[in-house]
Order: sequence, then structure tokens, then C-alpha cells
Amino acid sequence: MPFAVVEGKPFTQMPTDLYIPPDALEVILEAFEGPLDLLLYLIRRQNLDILNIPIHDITRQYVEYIELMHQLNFELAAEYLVMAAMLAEIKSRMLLPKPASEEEEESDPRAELIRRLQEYERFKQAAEDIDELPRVGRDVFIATVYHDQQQQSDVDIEVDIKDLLMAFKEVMARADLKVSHEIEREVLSVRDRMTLVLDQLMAHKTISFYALFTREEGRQGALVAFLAVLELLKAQTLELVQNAPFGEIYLQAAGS
Amino acid sequence: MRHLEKFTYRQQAVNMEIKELKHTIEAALLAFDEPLSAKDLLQMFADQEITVTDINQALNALEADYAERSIELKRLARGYRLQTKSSVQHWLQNLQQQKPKKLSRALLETLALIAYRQPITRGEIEDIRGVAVSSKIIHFMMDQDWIRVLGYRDVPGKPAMLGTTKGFLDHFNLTSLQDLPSLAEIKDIETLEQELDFPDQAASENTQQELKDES
Amino acid sequence: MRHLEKFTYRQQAVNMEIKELKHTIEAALLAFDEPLSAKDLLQMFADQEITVTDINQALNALEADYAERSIELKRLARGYRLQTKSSVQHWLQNLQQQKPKKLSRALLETLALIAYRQPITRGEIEDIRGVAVSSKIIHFMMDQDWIRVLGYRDVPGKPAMLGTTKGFLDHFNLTSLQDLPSLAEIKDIETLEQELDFPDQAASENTQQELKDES
Repeated sequence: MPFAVVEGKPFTQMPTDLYIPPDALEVILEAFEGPLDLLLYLIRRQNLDILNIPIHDITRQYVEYIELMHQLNFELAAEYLVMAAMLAEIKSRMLLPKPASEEEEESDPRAELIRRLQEYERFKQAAEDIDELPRVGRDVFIATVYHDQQQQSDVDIEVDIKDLLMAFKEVMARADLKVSHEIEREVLSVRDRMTLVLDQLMAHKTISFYALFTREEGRQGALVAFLAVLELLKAQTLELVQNAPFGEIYLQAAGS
Repeated sequence: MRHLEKFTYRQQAVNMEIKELKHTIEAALLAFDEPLSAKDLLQMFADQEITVTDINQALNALEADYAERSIELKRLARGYRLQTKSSVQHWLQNLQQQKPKKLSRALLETLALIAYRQPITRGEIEDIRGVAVSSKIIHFMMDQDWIRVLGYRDVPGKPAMLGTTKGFLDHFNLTSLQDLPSLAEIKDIETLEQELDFPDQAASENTQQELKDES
Repeated sequence: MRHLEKFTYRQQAVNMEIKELKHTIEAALLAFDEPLSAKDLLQMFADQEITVTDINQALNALEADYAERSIELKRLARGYRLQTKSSVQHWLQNLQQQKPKKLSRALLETLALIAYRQPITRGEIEDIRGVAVSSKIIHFMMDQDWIRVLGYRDVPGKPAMLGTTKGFLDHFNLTSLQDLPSLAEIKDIETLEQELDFPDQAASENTQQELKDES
């Protein structure tokens, strides 16, 4: 079974020659889902028993691979290096002489690694099994017929403002923006105003800059309107035009 | 599907029986939302020796099959479509009423971002959410008159800027966008939620139910 | 539809014939995207004297009707759904506009861990897979309504515990989590350790020999 296909050529063995084209390595790296996957591959490739890993050979092969990556300045996930260190540690522990007559027998240093490899392997298999399940859109399609929506009495849509708020909270938490993105009333009113300005532009193509400000709104209102225009300018959604020096300033949709 | 399995698609000059053809065409009409034209159906069997006459014969047979059933084959300008007969409308309406449409999480998040961050482009929504926004969602919200295009940004691709409508405010009983709670206020709901601390699935569902009841 | 038209929904004590019932249920299953439960179907006929037995009888009859056709009645977690048989997939894919995206191994492994080990945190998934889980994968699966947050573990950082949804079962054609393919056996480490014992002297010498060769 080839573990990688490079330029149409299947690779059934880890390349042994000195020079490997960098893109080939990239393919190799992408073929593995992490250090456990790579290790599992090295073990399976040689038909070795997972319960009795020749830790020396495996460590050597693993480190060779890592070094090759390193030499080619390939950015290697830290997990690969952690595994290399773990293998080296197991190897050194296995080289130590067996404690003569200790009260408690020390367990095989490989045990933890074997447990992890086995655990990973069964989920790797489970993933393949899940991929085999008949999937909607790939293997089967949901059978539907057209159903006239017009004839239906008002469709009830189950959504209330709380659902919407929770959705917003979650999506913002997820965006993981370190900058505080408190939505303050003021900010929102600027956004509200931005929408209003765009509305006017849709209706009139150009509007006078000064028409945006009304006496009734007071200073606060003027500030909000001004900030809205600045925001829209920043977002490249509108342009300011002036036909003559000191002439009236107009707003128009960008690119119009 | 004995007949179907008998040949592979590589084989030429094998004619499907009309019955198989009929069942396959039926499956195609049921599988796709859009009407299928005779040309589409022919294309489906491109590697078979199927003619327009065969297709028409199969469609006629299908139509006859549906005579006593509650769906029918409709010939539209764009092609063929299966649809429910109006005689079952009453029953379907019963079902419609007791099964209010639930909005998907993707839709709710998209709508929330549009409400709070308008004017916002689809690309910006995708950046924040980290996943693509489907056109289906955008169209649905436009059909519901919750969102609209406010204008176009003057950058390559001229992306549309989306914003909410009056219909959105009406639906959520808001007088203006400023009535939307601030993020700080939303966080209070979050604290409330955490205090409840749901230990398992059942409890989690319970909590959501309570939240709904509360409102 | 002679029988259906004979009565209006206001009339009581009129029993639909099983055949009519069957056709109406079929139309309902085809009219809605979501699976319909037996309860949904019962409520659809709330004004009729229809029992669960009738519904089941009709569903069985439907199932039999589909035996030689290219669609099938599938019983899923949320209810019944009609879908195309995988045997016609070859033909249908000729008409499929967008080929379905292949799911990445990273996604499938993460999904497998969530499905078999729920509730599970992202950290636990990373421990088993030995690599970081990308947020993109988690978000994508949440968007598809395959996974959801079941709650938060009461440890520092309050990590979210993830689990699968009914949408996951529906998408992968499963009735319940018990239908998942069984996990491979893990060989018992306790017995393993006893068997292995420490490498004896010979093996140890061997290793040292190898070390020498290497240098």
C-alpha cells in the first residue's frame, strides 16, 4: 500500500536516497495525522507487533525522519518533537540494567506508548468505519417533492430574541478577538446610522453631506452621523465628492 | 435492482428496461430540488443507449403510477418536478402547524452578526465564524424579509453589504436596532447559564427548555 | 383520492382506508425535509380515528411498495425518512452539481472520538490523537449540526464537553449510537506487561550492539 503518491508515483517505502524534493516531503508530512500516526505507519510497514515494538529501530527511523524534515527547514509541529523525546527516553530506560531485587517490579517503559498507539489506532479505524457509512449527499439523497409554500398558513418560525443573543454571544466568543469588542449602545447607534445613510444613498444616489445633520438630533446625533460617514468611508462603501473648491460636499455610493 | 447490477456503466449498448429507467428517473426527481429537464435525464444515462423516446415512455409510466397516489408529476418550463397533490394539503397543513421550523445554528449566528455588525459582507461573516456561509441561508433570510443588501463595497468582487430590515425588527419586537442588548448584557445570560451548570445531556436540554419558557 | 374527498376534516369517526393513509403519509414524508416521527404522523390525523397500529401498518405497506423501487423508507433517530437507495447513486451523481466534499482524516478521527467517547473535551481528543484539533474542524461539525456542546467540565478553563447530535445520526444513516460500527478491542495492558517482562540480558546486549553499529 503506497503511503504517498508524488507526481503520480506511488511511494511504498520511506525514501532512502539523500535528496528528496521538498514537495515530496510535504506530501509525506500531510499523509500523517501526527506523531502517533507516523509511528503506527513505521510499525505497520514492517509488519511488527504493536505489543512488542523494537523501540531502538523505531526510534532511529522516527528521528531520521524528523531530522530530514528539520534539515529542509520544514516547519514541524511541536508534537513530533515531543514524541521524539519520549522515544529517546523509553530507549534509554530500556538500556538500563534491570533492577536486581527491587521490592516492586518496574513496568515496561514501552507500556504507555503501546497503550497510546493502540488507543489511537482503534479510533483511526473507527474514523474509517464512519467514512464508510452511507452518507446523505454522497451515497444517498433525501427524497423530497415540491410542496407549495404559498398554500400554507403562516409558517411559524421558532426563534426568539434570546436565541439570537446566544448565537451572537457564541460566535463572538469563538471569533476569539483579543481586542475588547464590547458592543456599546453608542457603537450600535453608529451602525444603525450607517444603515440609514446607505438607505438614503440607495434611494437618491447622491445626498448632500449637510443633509445628514438635523438640528433636532443635537450634538450627539451629529456626532453619530459623522462617525457613521467615517466608518462607511473606511469600509470603502461611499465616496465624498465636491464639484468645486468650498462647494457643497456630496456622498455617493463607492464606485458609482 | 437486479437489472441495474447486471451491467456496469462502462458497458455500452445495454438497454435498461423501462421499469428500471422509470425507477431511476423517479429517484433523480426525488433527490434533487430543482426540476429536471429531459436533457438532464438523458445526460444521466449518457453511457447507456437511452433515447428521448425511452425517457418519455418512462415519464408517462411514472405519471400513470401516481394517478392514485398523493404526489404528481408536473411538467414545467424548466423541466419535470414531483409535487404533492392539493388534495393532501389539509393534512400537510396540520403537520406544518405542529412542527414549527427551527432555525439552524449557522443561520442564527449569521443573522446575529448581520444585526450587530451591519453593514457587513458575507466574507466578513465567514471570517468571524470561520466557516463558509451558504447561499441558502442568505436567501432564506432575504425571503423572510429579515435582511437586505444595503450597498456594495468598492473592493474587488464588489461584495454586497448586508443589513437588517424593518421586518427583522418587527419579528423580534424591537423598535430600533438600539433595543438590541449589548454584549455586556448578553454576558449576563451567560453567567446565569454557567451557574445552572448542566451536568449531563438531559439537564442541558432542560435548561434550554427553561430558557425558552422563560421568554 | 376518492375516499379522501368523501369526508372533510370536520367529520368524526371516519376511518381512512389504509391505502389512503399510506399515500398521505408518503406525501407528508416527501413534503418535509426533516424526518417525521410516528407521533408527528399521528397528530397529522388528529381529527381522524387513526391509531398507532394503523400508522405502522401503513408504513409497513409503504416499505413493501418500495422493495423494487429506487427509494427506501429509513427509520432514523428522529423518525422516518424516504431516501434514494445507494444502488442508484451511480446514476444520480451524473446530475450532482457539486461533488460532495471528502471529509478529512483529521475531521473523521475527531468525529469518531466524539461519537464513541462523548462527553469528551477538545483536550481529551488532542491527547488521544497526539495533535492539536483545529477550531475549523469543530466549527464545521457544529455548523453541520453533527456535534454540540453538552455542557462544561467543572475544571479550570471550563472546557466544553462535546457530543453528537441527532443530526449526526440522520446524516450517517444511523438509528442510534448503538448502530455505530463497534470499536476494535484494545489488548489488555495488564496481561501485556506480565508477558513482556523486562528485556532479558541477551536482548539488552543486542541493543547495545546496535548502538555501537550506529555510532
